[in-house]
Amino acid sequence: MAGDPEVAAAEREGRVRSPWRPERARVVAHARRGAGWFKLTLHAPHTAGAARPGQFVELAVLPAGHAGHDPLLKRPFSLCEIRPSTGEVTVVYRAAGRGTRALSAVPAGAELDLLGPLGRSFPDPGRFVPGAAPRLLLVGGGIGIPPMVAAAAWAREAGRDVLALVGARSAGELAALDELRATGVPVEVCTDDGSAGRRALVTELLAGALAGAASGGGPAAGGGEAAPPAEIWACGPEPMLIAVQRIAREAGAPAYLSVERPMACGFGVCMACAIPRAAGPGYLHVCVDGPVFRAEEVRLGDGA
Amino acid sequence: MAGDPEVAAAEREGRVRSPWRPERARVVAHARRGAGWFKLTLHAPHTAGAARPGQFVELAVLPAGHAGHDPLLKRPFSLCEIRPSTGEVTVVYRAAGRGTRALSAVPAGAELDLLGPLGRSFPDPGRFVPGAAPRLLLVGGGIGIPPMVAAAAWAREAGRDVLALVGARSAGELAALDELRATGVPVEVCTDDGSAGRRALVTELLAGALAGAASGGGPAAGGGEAAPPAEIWACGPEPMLIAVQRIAREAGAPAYLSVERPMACGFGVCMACAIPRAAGPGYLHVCVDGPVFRAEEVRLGDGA
Amino acid sequence: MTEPDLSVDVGGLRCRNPVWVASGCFHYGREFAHLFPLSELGAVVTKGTAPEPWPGNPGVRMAETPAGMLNAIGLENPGVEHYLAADAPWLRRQGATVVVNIVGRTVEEYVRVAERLTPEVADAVELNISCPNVKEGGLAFGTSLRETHRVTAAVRQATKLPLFVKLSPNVTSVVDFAKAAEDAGADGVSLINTLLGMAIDVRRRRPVLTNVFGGLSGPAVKPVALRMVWQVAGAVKIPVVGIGGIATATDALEFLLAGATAVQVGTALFRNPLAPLEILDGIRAYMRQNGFARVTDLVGAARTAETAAENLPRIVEG
Amino acid sequence: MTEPDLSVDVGGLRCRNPVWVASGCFHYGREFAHLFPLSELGAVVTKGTAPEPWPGNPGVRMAETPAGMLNAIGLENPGVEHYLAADAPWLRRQGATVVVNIVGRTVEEYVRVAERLTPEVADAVELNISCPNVKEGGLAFGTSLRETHRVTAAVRQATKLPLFVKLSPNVTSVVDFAKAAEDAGADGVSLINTLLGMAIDVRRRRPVLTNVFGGLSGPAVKPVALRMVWQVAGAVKIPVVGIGGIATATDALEFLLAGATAVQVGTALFRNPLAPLEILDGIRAYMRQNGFARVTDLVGAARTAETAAENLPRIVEG
Ligand SMILES: Cc1cc2nc3c(=O)[nH]c(=O)nc-3n(C[C@H](O)[C@H](O)[C@H](O)COP(=O)(O)OP(=O)(O)OC[C@H]3O[C@@H](n4cnc5c(N)ncnc54)[C@H](O)[C@@H]3O)c2cc1C
Ligand SMILES: Cc1cc2nc3c(=O)[nH]c(=O)nc-3n(C[C@H](O)[C@H](O)[C@H](O)COP(=O)(O)OP(=O)(O)OC[C@H]3O[C@@H](n4cnc5c(N)ncnc54)[C@H](O)[C@@H]3O)c2cc1C
Ligand SMILES: Cc1cc2nc3c(=O)[nH]c(=O)nc-3n(C[C@H](O)[C@H](O)[C@H](O)COP(=O)(O)O)c2cc1C
Ligand SMILES: Cc1cc2nc3c(=O)[nH]c(=O)nc-3n(C[C@H](O)[C@H](O)[C@H](O)COP(=O)(O)O)c2cc1C
Ligand code: FES
Ligand code: FES
Repeated sequence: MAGDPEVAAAEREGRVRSPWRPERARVVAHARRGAGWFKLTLHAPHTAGAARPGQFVELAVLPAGHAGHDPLLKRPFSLCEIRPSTGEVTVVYRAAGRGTRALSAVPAGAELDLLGPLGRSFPDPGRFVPGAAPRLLLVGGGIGIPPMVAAAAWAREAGRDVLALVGARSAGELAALDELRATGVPVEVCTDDGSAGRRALVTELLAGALAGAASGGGPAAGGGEAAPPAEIWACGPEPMLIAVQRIAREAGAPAYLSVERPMACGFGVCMACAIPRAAGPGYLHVCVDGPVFRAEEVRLGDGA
Repeated sequence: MAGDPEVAAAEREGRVRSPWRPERARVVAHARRGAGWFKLTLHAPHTAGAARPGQFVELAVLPAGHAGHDPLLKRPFSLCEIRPSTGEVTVVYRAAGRGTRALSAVPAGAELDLLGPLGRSFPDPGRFVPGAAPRLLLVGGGIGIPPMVAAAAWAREAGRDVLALVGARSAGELAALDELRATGVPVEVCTDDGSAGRRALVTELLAGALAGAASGGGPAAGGGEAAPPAEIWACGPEPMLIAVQRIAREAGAPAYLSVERPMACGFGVCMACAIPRAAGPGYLHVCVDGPVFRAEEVRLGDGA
Repeated sequence: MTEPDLSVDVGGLRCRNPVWVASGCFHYGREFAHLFPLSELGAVVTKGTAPEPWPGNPGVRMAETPAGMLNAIGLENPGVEHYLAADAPWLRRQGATVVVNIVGRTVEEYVRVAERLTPEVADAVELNISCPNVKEGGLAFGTSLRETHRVTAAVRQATKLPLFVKLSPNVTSVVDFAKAAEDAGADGVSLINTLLGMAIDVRRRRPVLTNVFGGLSGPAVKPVALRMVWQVAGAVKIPVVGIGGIATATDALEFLLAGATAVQVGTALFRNPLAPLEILDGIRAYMRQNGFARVTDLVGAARTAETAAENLPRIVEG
Repeated sequence: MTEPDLSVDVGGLRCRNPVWVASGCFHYGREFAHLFPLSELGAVVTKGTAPEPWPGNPGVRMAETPAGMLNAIGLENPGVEHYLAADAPWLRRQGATVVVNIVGRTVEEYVRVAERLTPEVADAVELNISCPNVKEGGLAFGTSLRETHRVTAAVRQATKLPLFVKLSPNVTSVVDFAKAAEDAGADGVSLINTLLGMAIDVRRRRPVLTNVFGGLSGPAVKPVALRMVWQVAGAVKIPVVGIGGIATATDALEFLLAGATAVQVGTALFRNPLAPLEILDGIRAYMRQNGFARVTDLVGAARTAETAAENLPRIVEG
């Protein structure tokens, strides 16, 4: 809501909203890629032109003109790649339930209605005075890796020192890892079962990277405050985000978390996507106040 | 029901039922053909092997494995062509409502669940003593033409003298006319607007053919009863069937009508497809007692 | 792991498993017998059966709706004498567990059917109280607490078989009706019957169904059915049989976890006549994966202290 | 043919057309204003608004169901003072016709909101009686005839604006509730609010919604909503506003033909924010094709002598 401290903070940090609108997207390519995850390339010029990394689309799971009402609702998906020049965006998703299974049957050439781009982006990576930007650690878990692809490309373009840390249960579930590598940022990989990269949790990689940063030191910050060891952007399952929240707090590192909640509308009218404010009573709303929140803003693990 | 006079008559005339079962059919070909009608070729070996002309299938309108429940029910479609050797059947349908519109989006290669073959067939064209069979007039209106394709092939094979009379509002709505001609039976065509064949109603063609038969005479029947001028098999919109019923009665020609009623199951358990008995109280059921009825059995035009 | 134990005792009716087929969606079973042995089902519930044959309603009896369907069949059925002569012996030969769904327009008619149902021809009785009560002006028995109690008590007197009362969802408090049935001696309640609905043909500008109104069934009604099963299972001591929109094993499990001891598959049979068997397979697989040895251990397993009525927020909708 | 006349007078509220947007599905309209002028809608119905801000329910508030959805938002709203300060002036600048949906936990709370709604800030009031009545033990106002009458009469005293009472479908006889509202001075009734339902997460073996129960909306409920609108339109003299599962022009036409003077589009907005405009286009096209000059001529056009209650067969379902 206007006047909220969260909104003011978000605007200051360049966590922007974009003018969304309904758009009929053409499916340019659609393929199963890993263990149960799919990559979907959409020609959606408005969204491609207006979107910032961290934002999402609400995507129909039945092709445009389909007569059925089931599954009923659009589904939210974070943008993986954003290509204003070709008018294309990609999303990467896991066939998890009825909605995404229906989506996975939509062939290339079909049209899908979407709303986009929605929500608040990651903070502007270029918002720091030159030389004063902390190192940026991107943390992605499983199907939370894809939004890090757009994020990595954006941060690199802004000249940031970026390291991506990604993990999943096993190699096949490292969604969009190739795309992440293609951005040129260094990537550290781990899996629960050791089938790719280190056998570790991605939060252990994060703790390690922060420890390294603390001893190695971040860029010298002008002024009295101690420079943060790093800035963290994270997306992944909620237990991972809770761990990141804790690790970041302990390390004194500013962290931005991309959060999921069940959504009906995706654009701020239904109030389904409430997430408790960390301080004080009441709720923020993931679709308009997020999905990217500063770690201190929200109380995770409320069961939603 | 067993013991019914209708059942006895049907069995005597070779209006058979077949052992139906659920079958997962592959879509071999699927194309829009005329003004809003489509031809669908299915690989469905059980149905292709067991079906007789006049029978139908209950066909899912969403591909197998689709997660949605809407449209919910299968739809009944009469068989247009039956090819036991290749295990294929075809159905021809008009994209009329939500169900058939959803169906029209299913691509070749997809799988569709069906139940088949269902219902009672046309009577066995070979049931007469040699030389005693009356001329067979096939009457098809619009989307009622396709079942006449299988019927024509069957009757020709049985050595019957067949004439097909088909009509529609305009040329583009003469569904499966090419397929009908390909059976080799002579075909007379009419349309409401004169865009193909005579500008007439198909029931006028029927009256004309019966008048010709009455003067030219049918094959001499042994015994005292006058030989019927012809036998009639008809499928088309209900007003057409009502006219056929009247014309046949007046001409003393036995007629078999393929009738439609909204169906939920298609195999005799839900009682949705009731049609009033012509004589006496109570109902017959189109999915198991029909869809092909002897004209005297049913009261048409009851609003269903 | 050993084969999971699917058997259930539902108000004195012992069933191989908890998956039944619903009244009006299986007729008397003959149409399915070439697809699978009827004895593989938990129970067969017959079409609603009256003392005499009923012809059913004229005109259009069916309309599809989003994820559901409306029916106004009007309880077309061949009557109990036909059942006794033709269907009962046949069903017995199939080894099916048979619940006869009974209908009537007066209490006396219900009783007449119930009296004809000996243990030789039926394993249990299901009382369909959605019928119009002609003596009370045509309102359904199932929307009046007093009439629900009265017809249940009368049929209870007339039969020693396990007696299930099938509740209408078209009421403010289904729990009150379940309690009335329990109080009148029912051994169990089955719910839900169909929700009253309608559809209009905008082209012809008249109701699609000749009867104007019809009963809504299918996946569309599942959330309402599940809610009612949850409410009733928390309020009565007799077992609950869950019905309404069950098409998959997941649907059936939702009802069991809510507190139903058995479930019935109705409309889904039209789309997929093998649905009950696929549901059974799915339940078995779920039990193996989650370490349940007995299906009865699933019954009500989603009910916890936090979900008890007194611990819930008050504002439900909106 | 000249442009069809879509204007309607609904209980004294003059609207450009009969297509409104439903409470809780449009918030206070800001999120739509960049897509189309709000003045193109028949009316905007606001989110349910209380005397004070309400936080809404904790946990999972939404679950999708077949062709529908469950919500247990818990009426999160910023309160009437916020409405007056921020939303009302903005809505006025948009030229929107505004119906404020009001909620409360006591009759006094409803009255407090209604008293704040002058003609400067609202064109009409819609009373949402699905709220739990804390003084009566938490049962919704809308499932008690007495409480429905009481709260309606009290709000009637408190406002001169056109007053609509929004009825709950979770009752045995919605007609009785419509009559109670009419009797207590309502200018119209809107129906339906959501059907009470639930869903269970079989993986976690617990209800999907933290609140256990939620309100079912969307195409799944359309047949029930349409039936209730048909029943009520035949029983009261005040206009009926039809709500429930309206997603297309055909859906809207069904409600108008059943007897609704206006309709509200709710859940469909989530899938398609432009749905109301597409529905309007479709209604216009239908009127042209079928030779209707005034949309009011469509209202109730499917009601004929044959479909009158007394001429219907008695056995509806099964
Ligand atoms: C902002 C945002 C971004 C997302 N980005 C991605 C992404 O890039 N890739 C991806 O695979 N998934 C993403 N998700 C989750 C995705 O939207 C699907 O909802 C989830 O995969 C469930 O799949 P389904 O619809 O097939 O499940 P269903 O069983 O059909 O879903 C049932 C209902 O529950 C809701 N639901 C279930 N799980 C979730 C969840 N985790 N988050 C939100 N709602 C849920 C669904 O929206 C739906 O309404 C995102 C969610 C949000 C909120
Ligand atoms: C035995 C039989 C054979 C048929 N053969 C053919 C065929 O070969 N080609 C063809 O195009 N159509 C045929 N039909 C009609 C077809 O089944 C579709 O129901 C009809 O085209 C309606 O289309 P829909 O499902 O898209 O309409 P929807 O609007 O989706 O249908 C709504 C509901 O009404 C029912 N319904 C609507 N119209 C009819 C109708 N005319 N007959 C029966 N039910 C109806 C549908 O089954 C459905 O349940 C046949 C019907 C029957 C009973
Ligand atoms: C076509 C049809 C006929 C029905 N006939 C009966 C009946 O005779 N007796 C009865 O108690 N219920 C009858 N029902 C209700 C079902 O048994 C069941 O309660 C309802 O359809 C909800 O379950 P479902 O959604 O699985 O179909 C009938 C339902 C349908 C669809
Ligand atoms: C998310 C959501 C929130 C709602 N909030 C309200 C509300 O605040 N007040 C109210 O009267 N109805 C509320 N409703 C009910 C709708 O206004 C409407 O009556 C109902 O959803 C049925 O219509 P639909 O199927 O078109 O959505 C809400 C519905 C939904 C889905
Ligand atoms: S999803 Fe509707 S308000 Fe966020
Ligand atoms: S369609 Fe079910 S009995 Fe004929």
